[in-house]
Amino acid sequence: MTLAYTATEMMTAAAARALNSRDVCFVGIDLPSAACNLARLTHAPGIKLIYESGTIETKPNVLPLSIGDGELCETALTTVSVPEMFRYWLQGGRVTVGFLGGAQIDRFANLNTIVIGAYDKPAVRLPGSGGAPEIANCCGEIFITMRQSKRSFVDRLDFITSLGHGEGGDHRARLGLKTKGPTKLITDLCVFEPDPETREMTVVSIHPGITAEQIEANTGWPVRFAANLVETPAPSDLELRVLRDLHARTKRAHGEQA
Amino acid sequence: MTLAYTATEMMTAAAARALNSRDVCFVGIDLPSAACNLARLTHAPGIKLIYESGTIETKPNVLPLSIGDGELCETALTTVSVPEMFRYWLQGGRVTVGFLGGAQIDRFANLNTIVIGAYDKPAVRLPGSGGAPEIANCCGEIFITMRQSKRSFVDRLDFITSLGHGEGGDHRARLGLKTKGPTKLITDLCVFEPDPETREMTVVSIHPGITAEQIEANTGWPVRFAANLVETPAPSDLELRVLRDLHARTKRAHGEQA
Amino acid sequence: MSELMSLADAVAATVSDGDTVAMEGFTHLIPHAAGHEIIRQGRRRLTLVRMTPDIIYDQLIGMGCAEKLVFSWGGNPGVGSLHRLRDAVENGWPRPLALEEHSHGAMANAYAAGAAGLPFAVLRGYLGVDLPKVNPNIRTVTCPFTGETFAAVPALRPDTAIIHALKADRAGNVLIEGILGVQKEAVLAARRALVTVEQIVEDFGPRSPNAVILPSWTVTAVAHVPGGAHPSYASGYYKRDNAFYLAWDAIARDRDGFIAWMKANVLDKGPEAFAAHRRRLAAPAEERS
Amino acid sequence: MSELMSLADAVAATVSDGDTVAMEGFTHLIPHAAGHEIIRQGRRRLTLVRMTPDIIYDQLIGMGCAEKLVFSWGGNPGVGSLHRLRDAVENGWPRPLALEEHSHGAMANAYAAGAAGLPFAVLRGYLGVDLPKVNPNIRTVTCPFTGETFAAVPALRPDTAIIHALKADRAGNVLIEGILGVQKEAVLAARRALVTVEQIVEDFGPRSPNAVILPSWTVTAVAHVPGGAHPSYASGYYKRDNAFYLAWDAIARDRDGFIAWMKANVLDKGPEAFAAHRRRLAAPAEERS
Repeated sequence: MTLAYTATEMMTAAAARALNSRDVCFVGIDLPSAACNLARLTHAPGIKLIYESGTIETKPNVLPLSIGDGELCETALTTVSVPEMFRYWLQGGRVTVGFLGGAQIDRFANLNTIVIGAYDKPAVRLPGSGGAPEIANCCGEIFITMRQSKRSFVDRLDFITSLGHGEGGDHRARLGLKTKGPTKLITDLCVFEPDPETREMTVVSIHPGITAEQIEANTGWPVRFAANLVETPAPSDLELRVLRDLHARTKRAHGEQA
Repeated sequence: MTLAYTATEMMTAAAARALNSRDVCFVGIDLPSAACNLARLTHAPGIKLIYESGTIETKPNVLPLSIGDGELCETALTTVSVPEMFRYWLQGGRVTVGFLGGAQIDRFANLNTIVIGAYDKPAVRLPGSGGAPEIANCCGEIFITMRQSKRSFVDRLDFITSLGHGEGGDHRARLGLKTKGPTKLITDLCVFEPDPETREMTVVSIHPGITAEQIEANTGWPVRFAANLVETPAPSDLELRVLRDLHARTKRAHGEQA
Repeated sequence: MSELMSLADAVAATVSDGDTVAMEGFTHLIPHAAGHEIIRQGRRRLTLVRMTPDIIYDQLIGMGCAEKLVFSWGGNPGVGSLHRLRDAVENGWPRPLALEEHSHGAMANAYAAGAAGLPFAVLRGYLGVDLPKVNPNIRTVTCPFTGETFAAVPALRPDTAIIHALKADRAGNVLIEGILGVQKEAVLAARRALVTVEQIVEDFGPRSPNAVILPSWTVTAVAHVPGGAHPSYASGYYKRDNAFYLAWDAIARDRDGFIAWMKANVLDKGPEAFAAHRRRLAAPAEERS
Repeated sequence: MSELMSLADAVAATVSDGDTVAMEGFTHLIPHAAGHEIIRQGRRRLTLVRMTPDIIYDQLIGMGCAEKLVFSWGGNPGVGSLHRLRDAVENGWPRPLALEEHSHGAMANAYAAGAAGLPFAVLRGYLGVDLPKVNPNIRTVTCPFTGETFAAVPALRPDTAIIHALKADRAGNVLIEGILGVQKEAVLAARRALVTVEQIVEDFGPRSPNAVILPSWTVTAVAHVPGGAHPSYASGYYKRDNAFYLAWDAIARDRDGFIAWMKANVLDKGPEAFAAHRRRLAAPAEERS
């Protein structure tokens, strides 16, 4: 029989499946971290995980609560300075997949993590860009994980923090970028991929039990669906067991903060 | 009684005396290395020695035969990469005194270590610049040690490898440099310092037993002598004992190559 | 040559009103005790520089020490917003806070350029985004060989850099190990540097020949403050106080609660308070350090 | 992921006629065995890149492998000239050698720029000197904030980087320790990388968390060649053969003597010959490594 699962587990499994053993991932905390380690502990044992705190080839036994948890350094092949991380490893083109997310996303997968409202008179001041601008420019491709809602999937961003496909089409190429940009947008409802021509993010796979109407009701632009639309395979029992063990270990290590 | 000494020992002692415990020195091998370690083992125990191989605060027990001898690393506070050495330590302005020398020098202490004759049709191809161009630009001041002869102390350089006082006067300042450039030229016959106005290297101190005529006979330009010319104090017994012990230890460690 | 001083003397010797101060530490080794001392000494009009302003700068900003923030990510990691930072930016309380906002890559490169004695840093980034529209310090340079355009930002050259490290030796040299962040670059880029340490040792003893060490002549003052990174951590000494990061959200949410907490835990206390946190969160020495 | 190969296979897989090859090692860890293998395989028209071309490039140049040299100091350290390099430059024997000449600082920055994915490096240097007059690859950039002018040189992006290191582990990761030189930057700047090592270990074991390690996915081929740095040295394994550096001056002084020596000691030998040098010059393991 198949175990019941949560929307977050579905997102995490879908993201993990997109990774393979040849990938070098620039990992953020929370869901991307869970997805990368799930991949490492299941079908992609050779995957290399890099966190911006400088830890290279880290194999954490529990998930980090912060980008610089001691666990990441203690289980890493080595740890370099942050300037070296951004210069030699990220900008040097060593990273195949970078994970991003944000408070707002548009149909071309541009992201906003800086401000809601006007920059100099913010309605809501968000944390800022972190490494997102260069991650979006320098990683071979970008996977975005976000929960869908009309508040976050918007027709127009208040501020562009990191570049997706810009205004679409060959915008990235016109800016001189050779990297692919966002190739997957994984949500709690479905998976989007860029249209080959327009680069607009298009639904290619819908999670089990989710309807096209639900997706449209939670998206701030008219959603395009791929012709060969499929259903996302539910998380397997193996994926769920490994992921839940990982979270359980993390809870034991960090207590209720995990 | 005072021990007899060689011209090289006189040069080495004169260079060592110009250093103090607050100095951070960018050291080359051979005589500069002997002078810096003589200073460290006598009146300047706090002096910090840096070699371009990346060794910081090294305290070699024997003189290195190469800029990257293991002894330098084994006795260093730490060893950094060569790019870091040139970026953070030399260009970063951390070095108070740099030592240089060369095949040719002119009256403004510009140096040539690249070619005799035309660059593209060389009469003699010399080793090249090494770090001299940036050492001459970035160190607080420069000490030059060279044996005098008309062949090496020339009216006009065949090639400018590293900047001394350029064409003299405020040439360095006009190039935007805030560092002092060559403040001492220590030879086997005497010590030169730049004239405060013209910046032409001027004899300020003559080694014992050396005449002005000898100096003129071994210099390729009309030599200027300072008004308050003094005699260089001979190497003290202490200086000679420490220096000779250092060379003896070096010979024991390296055999006949030392 | 660095001098060993009390934290109070060290801060008094290195931080003045109006200074540009960079307090670094990337999750690991955040110099919280030094931040508290700056607050106790009532410093004002500081320009605060930090890649990841988190609780340490929420406290300084909420207590009115800062007039400007140069940063690339401001939040309570894994928890949420910094309420004091947002109150200053959104409502000007207790005073307005000017922002100079960059990306992590730009900040890291700007520290490296400062350490390298260059006035600017060059990076591949900022393409197709809005930050250059609101930050006049994001400009461009053209490669003289390929004609490509790259982003340029001014080097960071703070008046004072403040970091927390594991050990200093008697000669005043400082050892950093584990997650290094930008601390070495911040110290080498600054005019003055203050380092708080967990431990003073006679000599660092056996170590990698390439250990990350700041020689005493690159540091102004060293202060021995066990636990001085709390609620951040010091590898091999104590763990990160994750519970405190969560608790901070409620503490900082309203102005009165924040002020009351700061009075009880910062203004009325001294650096020795940090030792108790270290004991409470003591970690076994790491295998590899 | 790096592959463990014989030196012959590793050189065949990474070096072709006409390639730009950087063989680095700053006094310590110079990859002499790999240089001999390139000579045995008869590579031609190589552009050789190295900060300090010494005996290793004197041999490659004298055997006619190179058409261009990119460098900043070419000599026999502490001994004198490189006779084969001079014969090629002054007399075109065995073939003309084009020179692209820089300073150490420019070369080190150019490798770092290559590793960082930038097409150019910026440095404070070359003021008031003649190298920019003879090297069109020394240009300038202007700081967009201060208006100051700085030297710019193209990034080094060799087709192949070749270094010698102390250890590789079974996974193909490479550990460098002691005098690091520009080896890490050369490998990260290159399209392909060949690393010869003194020792293959199961696992690097206890080490500094900040040990200088090249992950296997940055290296193309690893070859186990004990003694492979001779006459250079490998810290903790064997000492520098200072006597050989002195002897080289006579060996390389005339063309026939050089050719005879190369036939007897390189063409008619294999990498295993280096193990004897290691035994002869074996050093006690260093306290700190």
